Amino acid sequence: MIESTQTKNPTPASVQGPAGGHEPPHEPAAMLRPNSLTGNIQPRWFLPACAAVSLLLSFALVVLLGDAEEFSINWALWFVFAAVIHLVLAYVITLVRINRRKAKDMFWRNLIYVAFTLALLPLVSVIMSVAIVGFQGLTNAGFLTSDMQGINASTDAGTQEGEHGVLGGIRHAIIGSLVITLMATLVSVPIGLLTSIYLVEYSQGGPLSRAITFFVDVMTGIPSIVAGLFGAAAMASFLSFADSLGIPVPGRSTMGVTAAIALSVLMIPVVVRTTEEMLRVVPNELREASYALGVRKWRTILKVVIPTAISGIAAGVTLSIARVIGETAPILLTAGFATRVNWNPFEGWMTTLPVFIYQQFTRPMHPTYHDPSFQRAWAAALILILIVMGLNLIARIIATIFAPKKTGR
Amino acid sequence: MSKSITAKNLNVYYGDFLAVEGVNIEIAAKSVTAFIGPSGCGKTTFLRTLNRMHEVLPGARVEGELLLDDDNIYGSGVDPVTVRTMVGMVFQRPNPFPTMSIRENVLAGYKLNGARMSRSKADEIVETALRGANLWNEVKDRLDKPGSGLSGGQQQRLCIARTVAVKPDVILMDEPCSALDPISTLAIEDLISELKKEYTIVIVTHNMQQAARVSEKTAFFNIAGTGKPGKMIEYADTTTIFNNPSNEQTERYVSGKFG
Amino acid sequence: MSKSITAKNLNVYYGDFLAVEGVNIEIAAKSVTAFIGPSGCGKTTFLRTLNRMHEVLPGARVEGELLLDDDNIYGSGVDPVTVRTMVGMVFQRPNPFPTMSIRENVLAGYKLNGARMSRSKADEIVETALRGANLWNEVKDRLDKPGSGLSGGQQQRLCIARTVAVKPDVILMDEPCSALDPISTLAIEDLISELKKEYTIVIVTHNMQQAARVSEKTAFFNIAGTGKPGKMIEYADTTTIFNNPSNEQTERYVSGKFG
Amino acid sequence: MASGDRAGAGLDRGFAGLARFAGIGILIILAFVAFFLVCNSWGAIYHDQDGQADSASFHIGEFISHAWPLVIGTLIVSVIALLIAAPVAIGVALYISHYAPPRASRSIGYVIDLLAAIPSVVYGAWGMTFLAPQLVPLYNWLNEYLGWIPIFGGSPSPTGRTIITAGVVLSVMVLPIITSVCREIFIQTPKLHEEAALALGATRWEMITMTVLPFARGGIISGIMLGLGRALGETMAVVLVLSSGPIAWSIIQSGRHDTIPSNIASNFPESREGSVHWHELIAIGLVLFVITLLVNMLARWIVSRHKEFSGAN
Amino acid sequence: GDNGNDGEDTTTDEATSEATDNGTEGGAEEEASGDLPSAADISGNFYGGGASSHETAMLEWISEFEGQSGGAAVEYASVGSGNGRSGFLSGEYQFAGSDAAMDEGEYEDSTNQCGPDGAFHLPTYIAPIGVAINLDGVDENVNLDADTLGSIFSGEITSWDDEAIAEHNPDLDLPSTNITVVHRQDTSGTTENFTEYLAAASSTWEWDADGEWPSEATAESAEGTGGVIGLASEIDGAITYADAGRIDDNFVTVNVEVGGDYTEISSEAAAAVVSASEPAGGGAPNDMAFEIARDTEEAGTYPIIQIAYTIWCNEYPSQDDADFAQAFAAYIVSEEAQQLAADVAGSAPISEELREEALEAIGQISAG
Ligand SMILES: Nc1ncnc2c1ncn2[C@@H]1O[C@H](COP(=O)(O)OP(=O)(O)OP(=O)(O)O)[C@@H](O)[C@H]1O
Ligand SMILES: Nc1ncnc2c1ncn2[C@@H]1O[C@H](COP(=O)(O)OP(=O)(O)OP(=O)(O)O)[C@@H](O)[C@H]1O
Ligand SMILES: [Mg+2]
Ligand SMILES: [Mg+2]
Ligand SMILES: O=P([O-])([O-])[O-]
Repeated sequence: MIESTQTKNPTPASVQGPAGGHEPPHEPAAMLRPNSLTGNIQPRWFLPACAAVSLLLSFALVVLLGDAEEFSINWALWFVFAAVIHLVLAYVITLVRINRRKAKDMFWRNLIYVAFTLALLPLVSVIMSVAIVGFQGLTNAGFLTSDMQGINASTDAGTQEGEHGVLGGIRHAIIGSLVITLMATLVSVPIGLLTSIYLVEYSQGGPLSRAITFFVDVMTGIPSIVAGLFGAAAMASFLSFADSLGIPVPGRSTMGVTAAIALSVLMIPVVVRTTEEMLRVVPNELREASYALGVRKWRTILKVVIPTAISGIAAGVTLSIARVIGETAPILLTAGFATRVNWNPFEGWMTTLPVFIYQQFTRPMHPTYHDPSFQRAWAAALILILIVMGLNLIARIIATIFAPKKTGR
Repeated sequence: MSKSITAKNLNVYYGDFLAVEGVNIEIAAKSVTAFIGPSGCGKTTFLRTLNRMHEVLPGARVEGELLLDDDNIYGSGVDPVTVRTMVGMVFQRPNPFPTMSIRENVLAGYKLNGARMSRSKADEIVETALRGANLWNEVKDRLDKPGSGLSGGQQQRLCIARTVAVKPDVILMDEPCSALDPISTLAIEDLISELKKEYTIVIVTHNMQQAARVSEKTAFFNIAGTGKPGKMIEYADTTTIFNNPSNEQTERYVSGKFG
Repeated sequence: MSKSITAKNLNVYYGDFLAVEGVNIEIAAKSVTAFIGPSGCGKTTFLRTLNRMHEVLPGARVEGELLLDDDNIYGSGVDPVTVRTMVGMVFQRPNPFPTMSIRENVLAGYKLNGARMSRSKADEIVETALRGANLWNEVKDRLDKPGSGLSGGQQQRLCIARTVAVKPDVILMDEPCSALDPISTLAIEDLISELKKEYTIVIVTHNMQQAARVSEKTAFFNIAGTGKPGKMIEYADTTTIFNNPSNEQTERYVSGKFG
Repeated sequence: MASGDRAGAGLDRGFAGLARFAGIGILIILAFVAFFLVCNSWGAIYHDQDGQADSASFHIGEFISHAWPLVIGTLIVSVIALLIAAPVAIGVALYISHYAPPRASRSIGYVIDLLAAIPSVVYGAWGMTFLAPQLVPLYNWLNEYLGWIPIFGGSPSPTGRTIITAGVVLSVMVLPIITSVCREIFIQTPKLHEEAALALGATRWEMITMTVLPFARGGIISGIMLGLGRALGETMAVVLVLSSGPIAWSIIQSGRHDTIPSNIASNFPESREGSVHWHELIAIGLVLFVITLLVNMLARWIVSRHKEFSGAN
Repeated sequence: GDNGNDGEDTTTDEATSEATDNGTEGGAEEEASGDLPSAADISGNFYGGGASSHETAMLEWISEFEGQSGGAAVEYASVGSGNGRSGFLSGEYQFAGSDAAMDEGEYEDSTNQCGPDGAFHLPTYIAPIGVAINLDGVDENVNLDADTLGSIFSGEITSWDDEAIAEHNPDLDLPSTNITVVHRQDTSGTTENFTEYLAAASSTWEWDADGEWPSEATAESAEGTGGVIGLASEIDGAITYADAGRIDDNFVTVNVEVGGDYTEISSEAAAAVVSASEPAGGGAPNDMAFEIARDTEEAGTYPIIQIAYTIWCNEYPSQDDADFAQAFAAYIVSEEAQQLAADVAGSAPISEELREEALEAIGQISAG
């Protein structure tokens, strides 16, 4: 630390290379090779201290800038100022005390910390919003074990008059969500995974693979409501076609499986794109090691390539499930809107949690007294989040069981 | 077990780039053959054609005939997988499977092919293979630890154990000892001497002493210049190659005067 | 340039596993020191502590003192990055940056600080470094091709060129020639002899002849058994180690009688 | 030996066939979707004048004037979302893969994944009830000091339900998608290469720019494209957050701008199947399709330019 | 489930009163229309979908009807009028709810599903549309005429203390707060009916009636009735329009000038306008679609209303469906059901004449 000035102004001797005789000293070498070990690093307390100072300074700034009469703190502004001050402060101090490379490193490190904090803010905010109201809704008797049959404006009016608590539940929506999502997953994951396997392992950039990549890209841009329309139309024409062949089919196309088809259209591209990327980074030498043992390609793919990429694949699948389990618009058009439990995806209407949430939120049961509906909506949202969390956890457990053991070099 | 190998006018390409040209060689069954030559001359490339690993790379292809005993492995209707079960390979860089434990790595040839076997049978295979590769004592207490946690040398021996475990007819080794210490090297060399009683062995090495120690015949490869194809310059008994080569390039190379 | 290295009672851990125990060594500036020993004895591990690469692995840590000239590189306030600019390293496995061309690979160290240099200056650096690593002729026509398209040996020489290009004080080499043919090996050895005029060089090798050829002093490492820590058994002039070792283990190892 | 074990080879071919079949299956599904869209879009540009049958003619200009403000709105909202989300997501992914304490990084990744688990309706509700009012002072400030820039002009929204708020909400929604993809790729960066960079004396950031980011290029772009797909197609959140209207320069005014999906969702329930308006709604869906296509082609092109330097070898 | 029982328990008193109602009324109905099946004989599933305006009332009706039936289950999806009609015409729904009547093309299509006579409308939900004002300092209803309303909603009058407003409200102390118009961003029956009123009655409103708010008059907008009410209650000085039943205590409503008087919004005033309106004519034999008299000058009428219809087949494919339709439709138009809707959703019960006409039509439903 003492020699920091020396670091910045290296003596000519220190920059001369071995072949220095015919080579004039040049800047890069000087910065690459400071001639002192110490003084090139900020002490451990530097970052926390710098952060604390920034927080204080920005606090002062926010108070100064704020309303003179009324003492109020704009949290967002505080965060922004603190982040900026911290970034600049840490950069400048490091630049002055050490050098530009270190300052740059410091700057990006802080920027990444800021990005991370920034990402946490909405998460905390959303989860708080959901959890606070939602938890209250969850405590209502029978919320998870009953459905919405017989629940109407009068029921909520009763709640308003204190005759009873908030009634009604989401059993039907949980079942609907799980059944429909499961079916969509059963369709999409095998198709998506197999397709990415085809793209990575089999196709060698041929026209078919280019066409697939191209169209998968296009599929990522299908608006969900259009997917719903498509699902409904496809099922209706399939049913009338099957009917004309004399195959016994349900009379109506509104049912769980139609929604699953619509969701698959949204899900497949996500599965393909994420898993494709994960398969591509599996090192070729592992494939070769397996081939060299006389293992067939399909076994190599299933037992070497996929396990090596499993954590990425699991993340991708979870992502795709999370992507579709929260869909609203396509479900309404394809699965209808049921108020009671229906386990059968091939007959009758179904409701999913997002549809339920949307309905309770945008069209509360009672025209003017919205509390019970909002409670149901947020509580259902909380359950939905918990379900996806659970799925995520399962995916991760699966991934950990098969994942490469990350030790060694 | 063990088969002879005959290459007839073999050209090996990477896309349009001819990497190895016109190789003619006859490798006897139950023998050890060493490939030597400067870096980049195509030893690895040629070796990989012997078990059709070459074609795994996109655009890579082979012209000519390559006979395993009397069957052309590049003939039509030949299944490369069958070829590879007959011709095992150990790579230049150790590549244990990162998802598998040491034990599973050794059994990979069986397990990946879906073979079912009793626990005791598997234990026996693991122990035999690891002993053969001189690794048993070092890893016997951590068979269930990941294979990637071993040192470079240990990893390479693990890969040898894995290849030997499936008992192929021919074993190709691409600088198998380049990451090993002398003792392990010695063990592998002993292993090779023992294996050659049953198997045909082809080994690429940069270590002349090793070539001299283990092989009966040696092939010298060379390359005229960058962008030019590699060629097999001379193929003869190892003693001839090292003591009395007929080609001047070979002579200069083995005496270290090259370049 | 060039610095001396002194280890005082150095213990190296992977998590709770003590991999190398109690190393005391003094490596003089402008000398070549070889580390030899059986596989798994901790040569790589110890070498990686010399430029604080060891701590890159999660859970890995070091106890004791390691002086570069007079500064403890594990002292508080020492920046590992600075240490690594002073102590360069060539790895056991060649690892050129796959996303960079050959040229960029060589210049990678310079590009770090965003230093601007003239095209001709850069060309000069690239040529000098590649010539030094005996690679220039093979790649001069494809400097803009990816470094990963080279053969193993070519890749390793590229890595050496990359390390040498930034002119560190100390160069650590972890079996740098294990993937090279004799000619390249010879070239690298020549390079080492030349570099040692200005740099301190530490080299891990399994090749006794190589150790004997290039190094002035040799350290022999050994390990009592699996799970036990590796130890430095003997450290002396290379001639002493190979001809007249004071320790019986060393004697058995260098004479190939080990194991 | 000629043909080896037939069963095994058959299985191999079977699996390859299966994989290929899945790929073709996707093409078929997409062909159906495209067929559906194109068929039903046709009526948007070729139809009869209101009421007068047998006088069908082209109305391309009409459709374009209906569609372009929505296209612009969709692009604005997606660009805002990506401008915010992509850098933050890459930052977060780097934090998880290279900065966080190794023990904590898994759980942190898990926490961020949670964001993906929140349904868009909830984001919409959160955006409209919580976020939008919070942003009002910011809009007032922007308008006061930067009002001379057209995009901050006009009278700032008193409710905060503007296109920029919608963009912010979308950015939160796409963040976990991009983060998740990037993180998985970043983690895959070969240790060997990272160590090579460190051994050259690179700082952590330099190591990242030298090895991690180039290695992950394709993955990052894939992640961003996935995020973009979501941003372009997001319906409910925008419906709830945005107070929509015709296009305008200002992005801090409410009652302005609309996006394609939200427009479809708002108008679809009341449009009669087969009517010109209905066809128009499907047709703007097709337009969104085409936009996605163009953006993705661009992305693919960027990735492919550096193919030979990819990290897998 | 268990909870369903709780729900039923809570409505026991109503249920009993209905039961008695049913006893008398139901009997009368049966005499009137001869052979309408009663709810108690009905079981099975019945699906409907369409306008969200119906939803609150529909859920009440469904609960009650199911309670009276022998195991019937009715589902209603609020997918919007347009989708509701499409779904009905393609056979997905057995009845539809719609804010607007079918047009000719749709009527023709309906002959595919509903036999040669096609489908017909029943005016089952008559809802006054309130003009709601959220204005600090004003807690009495505001008087306005159609022209002033037109000017306000087209954005010409921007402040609450404008002359034009004050003129109608000499007793009110109007603040100078800015007027913020809040309108629906989605295409909606409410907007269509409201703009229909403005187009017919106001000379200052330049646009035609449309379900989509004119983009030239755009202001703050939100999704759905809940959306506009929620948004308007956040803004001081907001004015919006919504189904009367959904306007809560945060708002005062507008008393609309009709024939020289200011009519306060009420069920009776809304019903009065229906009486003053003409049947639309055309369509199925027993169709009951209406042409609402927006520009009526009859005092005591409140012309900003919407009539939401349920649409039924004249002929259902099976006897079960026909019975179900008859029983459910008859229940919906019953006095008891209409009163229930008025209580919970603030609608105007249909008149006795309309009911008789409706029952007549329902009686014609047959099985094909
Ligand atoms: N995948 C590839 N694509 C294109 N060219 C390649 C590829 N692999 C190797 N080559 C080229 O083919 C030639 C032969 O390479 P090969 O790896 O067979 O050499 P080698 O004799 O094994 O060298 P070493 O002793 O260094 O391993 C070299 O010029 C090399 O650059
Ligand atoms: N990442 C790691 N985690 C845990 N243990 C390790 C790790 N890397 C190496 N070891 C163990 O530390 C010991 C020393 O390994 P090291 O790689 O230093 O050996 P080496 O002497 O370099 O061997 P070789 O000559 O084979 O390269 C070995 O027992 C090895 O298994
Ligand atoms: Mg090779
Ligand atoms: Mg080592
Ligand atoms: O009932 P709405 O059509 O106005 O939603």
